Amino acid sequence: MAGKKEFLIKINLDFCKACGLCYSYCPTKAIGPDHEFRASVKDVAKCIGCLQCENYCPDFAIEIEEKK
Amino acid sequence: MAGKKEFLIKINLDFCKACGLCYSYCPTKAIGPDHEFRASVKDVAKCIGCLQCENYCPDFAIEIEEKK
Amino acid sequence: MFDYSKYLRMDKLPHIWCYGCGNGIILKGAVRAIDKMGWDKDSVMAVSGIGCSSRATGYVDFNSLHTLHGRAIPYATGIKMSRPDLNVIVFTGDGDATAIGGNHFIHAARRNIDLTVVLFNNNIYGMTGGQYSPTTPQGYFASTAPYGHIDPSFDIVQLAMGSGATFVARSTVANPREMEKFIHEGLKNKGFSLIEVVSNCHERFGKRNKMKSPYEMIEWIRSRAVSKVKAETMEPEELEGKIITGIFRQETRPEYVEAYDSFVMQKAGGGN
Amino acid sequence: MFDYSKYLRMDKLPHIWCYGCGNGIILKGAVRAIDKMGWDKDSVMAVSGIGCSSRATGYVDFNSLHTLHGRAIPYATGIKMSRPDLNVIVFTGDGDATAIGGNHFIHAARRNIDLTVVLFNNNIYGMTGGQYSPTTPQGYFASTAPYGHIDPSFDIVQLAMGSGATFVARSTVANPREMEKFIHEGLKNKGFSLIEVVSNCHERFGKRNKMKSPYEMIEWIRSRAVSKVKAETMEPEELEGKIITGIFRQETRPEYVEAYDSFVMQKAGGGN
Amino acid sequence: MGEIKFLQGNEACALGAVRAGLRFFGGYPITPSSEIAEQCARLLPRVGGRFIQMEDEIASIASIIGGSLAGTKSMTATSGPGFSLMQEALGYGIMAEVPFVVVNVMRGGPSTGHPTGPSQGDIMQARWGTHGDHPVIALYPESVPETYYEIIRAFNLAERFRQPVVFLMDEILGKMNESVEIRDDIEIIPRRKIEGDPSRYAPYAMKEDIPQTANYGEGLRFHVTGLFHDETGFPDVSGDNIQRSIDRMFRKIEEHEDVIGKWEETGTVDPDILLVSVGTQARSAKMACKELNREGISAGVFRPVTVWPFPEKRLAELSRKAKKVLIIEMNKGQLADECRKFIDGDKIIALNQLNSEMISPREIISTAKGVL
Amino acid sequence: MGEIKFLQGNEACALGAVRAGLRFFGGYPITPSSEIAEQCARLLPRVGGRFIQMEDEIASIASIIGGSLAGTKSMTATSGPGFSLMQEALGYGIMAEVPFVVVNVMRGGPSTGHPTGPSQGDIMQARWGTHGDHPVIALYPESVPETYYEIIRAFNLAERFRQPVVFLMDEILGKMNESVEIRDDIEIIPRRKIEGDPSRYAPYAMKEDIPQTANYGEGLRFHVTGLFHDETGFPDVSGDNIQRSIDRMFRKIEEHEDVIGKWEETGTVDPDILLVSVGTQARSAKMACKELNREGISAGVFRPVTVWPFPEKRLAELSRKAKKVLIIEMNKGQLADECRKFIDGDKIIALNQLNSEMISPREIISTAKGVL
Amino acid sequence: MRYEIIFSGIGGQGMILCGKIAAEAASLYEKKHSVQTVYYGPESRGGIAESYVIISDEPVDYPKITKADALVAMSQSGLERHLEHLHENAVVVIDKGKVSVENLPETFSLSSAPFTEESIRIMARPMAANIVALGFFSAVTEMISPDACKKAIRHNVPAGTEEKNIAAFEAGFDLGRHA
Amino acid sequence: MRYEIIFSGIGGQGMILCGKIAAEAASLYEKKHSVQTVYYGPESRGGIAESYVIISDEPVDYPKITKADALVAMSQSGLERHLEHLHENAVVVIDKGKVSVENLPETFSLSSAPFTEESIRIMARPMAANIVALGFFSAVTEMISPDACKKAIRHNVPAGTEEKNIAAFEAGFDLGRHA
Ligand SMILES: Cc1ncc(C[n+]2csc(CCOP(=O)(O)OP(=O)(O)O)c2C)c(N)n1
Ligand SMILES: Cc1ncc(C[n+]2csc(CCOP(=O)(O)OP(=O)(O)O)c2C)c(N)n1
Ligand code: SF4
Ligand code: SF4
Ligand code: SF4
Ligand code: SF4
Repeated sequence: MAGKKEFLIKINLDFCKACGLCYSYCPTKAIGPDHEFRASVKDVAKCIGCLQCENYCPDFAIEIEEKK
Repeated sequence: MAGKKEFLIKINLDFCKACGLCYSYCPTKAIGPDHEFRASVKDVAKCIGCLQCENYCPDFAIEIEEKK
Repeated sequence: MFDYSKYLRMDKLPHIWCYGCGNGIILKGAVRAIDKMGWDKDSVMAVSGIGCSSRATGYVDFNSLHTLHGRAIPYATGIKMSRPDLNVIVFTGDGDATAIGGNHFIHAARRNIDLTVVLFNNNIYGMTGGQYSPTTPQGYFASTAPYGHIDPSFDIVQLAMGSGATFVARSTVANPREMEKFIHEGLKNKGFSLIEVVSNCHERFGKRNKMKSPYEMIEWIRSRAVSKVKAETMEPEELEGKIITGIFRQETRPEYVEAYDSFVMQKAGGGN
Repeated sequence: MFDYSKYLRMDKLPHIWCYGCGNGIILKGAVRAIDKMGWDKDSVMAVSGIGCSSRATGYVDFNSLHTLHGRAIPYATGIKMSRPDLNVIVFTGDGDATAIGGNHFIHAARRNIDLTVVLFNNNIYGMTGGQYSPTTPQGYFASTAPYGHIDPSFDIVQLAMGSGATFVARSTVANPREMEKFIHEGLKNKGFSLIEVVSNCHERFGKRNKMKSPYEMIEWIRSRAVSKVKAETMEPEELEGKIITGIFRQETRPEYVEAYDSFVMQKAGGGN
Repeated sequence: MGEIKFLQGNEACALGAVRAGLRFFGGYPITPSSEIAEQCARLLPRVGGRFIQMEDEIASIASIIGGSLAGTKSMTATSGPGFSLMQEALGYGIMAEVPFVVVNVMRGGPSTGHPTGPSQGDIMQARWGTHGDHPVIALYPESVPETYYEIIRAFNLAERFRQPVVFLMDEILGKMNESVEIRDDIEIIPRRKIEGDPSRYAPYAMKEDIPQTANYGEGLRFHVTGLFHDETGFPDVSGDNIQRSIDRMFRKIEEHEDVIGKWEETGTVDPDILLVSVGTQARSAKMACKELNREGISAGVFRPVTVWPFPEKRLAELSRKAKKVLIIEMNKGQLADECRKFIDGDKIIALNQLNSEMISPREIISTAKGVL
Repeated sequence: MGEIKFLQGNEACALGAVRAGLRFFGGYPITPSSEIAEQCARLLPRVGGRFIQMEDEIASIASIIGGSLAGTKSMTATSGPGFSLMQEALGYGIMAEVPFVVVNVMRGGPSTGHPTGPSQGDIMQARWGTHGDHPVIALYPESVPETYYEIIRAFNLAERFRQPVVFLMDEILGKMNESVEIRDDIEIIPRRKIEGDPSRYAPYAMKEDIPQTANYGEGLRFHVTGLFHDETGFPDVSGDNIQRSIDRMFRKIEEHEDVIGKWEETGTVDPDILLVSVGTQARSAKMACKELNREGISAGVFRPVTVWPFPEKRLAELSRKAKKVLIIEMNKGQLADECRKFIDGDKIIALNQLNSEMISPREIISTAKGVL
Repeated sequence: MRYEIIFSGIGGQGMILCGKIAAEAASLYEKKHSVQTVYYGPESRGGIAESYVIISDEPVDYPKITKADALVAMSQSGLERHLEHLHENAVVVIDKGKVSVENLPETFSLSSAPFTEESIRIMARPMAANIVALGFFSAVTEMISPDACKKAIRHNVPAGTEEKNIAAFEAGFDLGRHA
Repeated sequence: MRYEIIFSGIGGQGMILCGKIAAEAASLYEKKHSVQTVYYGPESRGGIAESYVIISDEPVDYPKITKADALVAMSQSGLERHLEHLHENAVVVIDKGKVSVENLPETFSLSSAPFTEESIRIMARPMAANIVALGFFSAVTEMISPDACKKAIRHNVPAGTEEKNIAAFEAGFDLGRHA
């Protein structure tokens, strides 16, 4: 089906330092801050796989995988 | 008299190291080497005051003065 | 999905860099660029000096060497002279490479020895607490510029070109994909390659200059970045304070060790 | 007739340089240029490093300082920071200023501190016996290049410009009057001035390269000198091995110590 | 009584230096000394002085030698790696007899070592780091107030003897905060102004072995070089001149040890056990000594403030009377080894620790009791 | 018997080094060491090695540390001013335990001093020049043939102990010509090749206190740093690790003094007067000793070849039996002062000279006679 | 009398400043003798960063901790690392919610309050938690008077932030008085 | 037997090479022990540049001059400077015309010939005066055989100049035999 792609957002909280870059750059706000400002998934369906979060995360803490 | 200028060639043999630059660059060969290759006046009348020798002498050993 | 764990010493993570520090973004770009080269990890040699950025060598699963402040390039030069088959990458900072290490930088560029230098330019000495570096912009504050900074900055790209580097490029952490591409181009060059990446240090630079968060700093960098193509259409006054990005030189000249082997060793009758 | 004795320590002559060494020609040009400035001798400060050329400071009747190999420029920087009213001239060699002293050279240029650097470029390390320098031309011989030299050379003019110098010129000993003029222009510039003078060392360079006499070497230099204006009309291939002469940059930017005094001291409320 | 300020050691160093007349600082940052540069950047332009951050440590020390020769009291500050880089120019300063101060805030070495850890590992380097035979003056205070006053003394000694002075501190001292009473009555030796006939002026003409060198730009156009030189400042590498020059340079310091030397003696007079220690570590020795005294043990502390020249005579004297000499250092025993030159080896007990922590009073006490 | 060559000291140094396996030289010229670089530029490319003239001495030593870590035996050569500049990186070599050789052909110092004059002024610097506590190996031959063989031993020691070795020469030795028999039967310790499982490899795992570090690019991707580090090579600045690391680095050298130490004893056995001297100066002592012996005076010569660690035990032993110990040096008495640590001060007579000339046999003889 | 205090935490929490303020307060405004020393890791941020304060009636010789009389811990590791350095009846002050206190020896005199939370409450940021903690410490130990602390705070915090920090101190002091 | 020779001159005259050739000749080709040491000033050119050669049947300890048995002087200062270093009946060889010998003690065995002139005569350049002098020295002292010297010359002069230098040596040797 050539429909909308779906993605998995993997966040490694052991690495995340709560810098906020990923969700600042997320264009759809699929991710956002948790109570300690670390990355957390807000609405996985909104993820369009642009990889902005992955590009900017300085801590290898977030990965986007396309669901197959 | 607006005639030909005349010059004095002063050579300081205590400073001269016999490099030969002055007489190599002298266009009229007013100066030339002595037996130990130091500068010596060959024909003072030939000097045209171009100051080539003075410019190139690395040893402050030769000076050209205009006769007044 | 890119598998960073292939190239990283995962047991050393999280790294020591501050939250949001651009160093991590650059390290990522470098790793992706190296991956594109398809090199055997054993053939890759990562060398760094001293500074926050220079800690990068501790995280990559290559041969790695953390040297002295400013001296990464001469160490790397010796490695290349000893093992020309190694792919030698230098991770360094603006202080490391252009303050104390400035001489080594220009001489390696002159020789055109095959090193790829990825220069993390955060415009400050991060590790020692925010003293001004040779690239701190005028008018900004640093711990040793409490009244505002007066030194003119190096244009590192100009410096590298004036010294004879054969590949020279500049990008920023605001454009990770471009940076990755430039690093990749640099790695492909057989000779001295310099990729300057303008980066953010909100801890030591930003906080003193009204940019408290990594995001603010990266956006400040983005706001000043102008591509080389665009810059050519702009007036000098408009370009003041701007960061011109792009590949500035990409040319082929004999590489140093190759020249040594093909000329000196041949003449001496050595060879191997 | 120019009275050199006004500026020289006559009791120190003859100097230690070899017969026909270009250093003497440059020293003469420098003295004449200084004379044109009409400065009080007490206000002139001559600083040098180590090398044949750096012995120049011993012969001039100014305040004079013979420092360490490569370090003339930072010593001079300290002098200028201490006494901005002194007219500080640096006499240095290609090895002194661009090998071991390369970093100081580019940083002083970057700062645009008011030093006039007269760089005696004889393309070799004279004093230590003829090892190659960063400007030894490729293919020539040196005591450490017994099979012919492979290093690309620095273009010192490019290096100074890439670093931010505000006055940059090159002449040769084959053209003493031009040299004198350029030094004079450099002295007039309030900021960092570099005058490179290509010179002859037949003892350590010439004799190894089929040029036994000072005259032969100076003529070799002359044969390679091309004025900037002429060079602009020539093809890159034609320019290979040539020495392009002329004034390459002459511009006005705030001088370092003046900037310090007018900005930092003012803000700090110091001043004097 | 003067104003009391609560200061960091590095800050006191900068403030004291400015008080002593510092007007030019050229430096390069390095942990744990950077606050000295930062304070100078802040303080100097307020008093008409200038600060510059140079491109490296070599340039830094070169710049202050130039600054000093041109008449301005000058200083730089660094730590181990930078101090190593400064060695060549430090030797130049000694050879050309230029007054200036180099601060070395010691951290853990060798090499990059432990940048944020304290150590006393550069004491022997301060004596022998540069090549060739040369005399050295090195001071090492124990507290923030002493830092303030000793840095002033460092400048005074530099001016008086025309000799670079090495000012040792350690990471603990540099980063420590304590109160300092800023007294008004401090002697400051000003930079000499020399006058004379330029045509006959000899910058290295001596008065009691100390050269009478002027400042550049004040009318006497003299020459300075790092080569051996004669009275006129011009090169002279004749054997006689070399021998004479080095002998005189040593004499200049050795014959003034009464002025240069300084130490503190506390605790029991002529003690059975003498504790020897320098810098912050000595404070631990002092606490231990008090406790030992309280317990009725005859113990005293000898603390050199001037580390080089080492106060050998006095320490030898005290050691003759003591049963044991316990030398306590945050290094492998550099001074303990040095003391073997003049203290009976059987008496010396070296207590050393290199784990980035000061040796505690408790350890000192138990070692002292163990050896008596 | 091998071929006999007539060689300059500097040349023998280069030839011996190449024989020992030198294949990379990074250097910067300086009188009186430059011939070593020049010979390496000529010799190395003939045997598939490489030479580079770096931009300064710091770059030179940095380059050879890199070269050595990448598996190539490496060396640099310099003189006082350059040796001072190399101190920081020399400390790195000691800390990171990298085998290489640094030659210092001593000239007159301090500072630029007397570039073409001999001296023995850098002996203490060789011990203490870099910051922080650190062990040192330094050798110092007396003749051209000994230079050839000792430089080979320097490389062997470097490889065996993974330690930079300082090779001292002096201007006289560097520029002197003598014949050398090039023997065939010389032991060369090759660079170790280490194999293992990359995922578990620890470059600083020890065997008798000596790290088992591989070469870069041979399949074990390890990390090297100048920070204190653990067995895996990664930073570890815990107090325990620092203490352990430095203690072990010292042990590595101290416990192998039987292999590292080397000296020569000539003249009367258990002499009344013991002449102590190193390098070319010792040859003058030997001539003096022969003359004294001829005159029936009980005299002997003790000549350390390994200067650091100093052969203290043996010299102490010999000194106990001697009435006087005459220590002869072209410096202000650096070793004489060192010897006070283990020789009764009353026995020590220091004979020193700094006029750029060797102390002659005549002076030694007359001093010896004067003190007996 | 020699009183030893450990202010422990990680980089960025401001425990070095906190110790400096305490020591300065004791020294300049209470006319006691005091010394503050520090410990910090080589990391730019996030490593250990703490300080030690000695307050005494006499000049302080040894400037480090022998046995601490009090510990203010803003991080779990900062508590655990120092348990062995404490007097058996030392005062232990911790940031409630951030630091948990299972298995703490009974002999310690433990008190806690949510310093970080309080800071967020007052200034919407966690930054002043150290000052809140100092206020709390001042109240529970009475080692340093609040007045002296407030003078030292004004002298040490960045210009413009004085009032906020004084408010944070007072909030902490209040929490302490009611603890 | 220990024989000490001074080859003295100024930079550029080649007296360092001259000594090296003599010492190598003695060592490699005459199987004696020999050492050559040098002295040169810091000037690039024109300063003192000379060498000392010790030849002995036994290994040479002290490599410098105690009392020289012979002096070859190519400059006036090179003669005068060394008079005090000579044995009272030392051989003194000088370049006639360049060096004058007034007031020389009678005990010396003086011989001279115009080395520079001879060099100019043979090769139109003064450069080989040192080799001429060596030939002369070899003939008058018989310390080193001409064959050994010639081997050492071939080994030490720049490639291509061997024959000219041998000719210079022989010219000097002839002058010496007839001196
Ligand atoms: C010889 C020496 N001098 C100074 C230092 C202190 N030092 C460590 S890192 C650094 C500057 C770092 O700046 P940069 O290279 O820009 O790296 P960053 O930390 O900003 O990434 C300095 C001055 C040192 N370690 N060694
Ligand atoms: C630290 C140090 N390294 C090396 C030297 C040796 N040295 C003296 S002059 C010189 C090079 C001189 O070259 P250059 O500056 O070009 O001057 P020139 O003699 O050619 O005029 C060198 C390497 C030194 N004196 N100090
Ligand atoms: S960018 Fe990375 S470190 Fe930053 S908040 Fe997102 S996941 Fe965490
Ligand atoms: S140029 Fe000068 S030194 Fe050369 S020969 Fe002429 S006068 Fe003599
Ligand atoms: S101090 Fe700056 S450069 Fe260093 S890790 Fe933190 S943000 Fe990055
Ligand atoms: S060696 Fe060369 S540079 Fe030096 S004085 Fe002689 S000719 Fe001039």
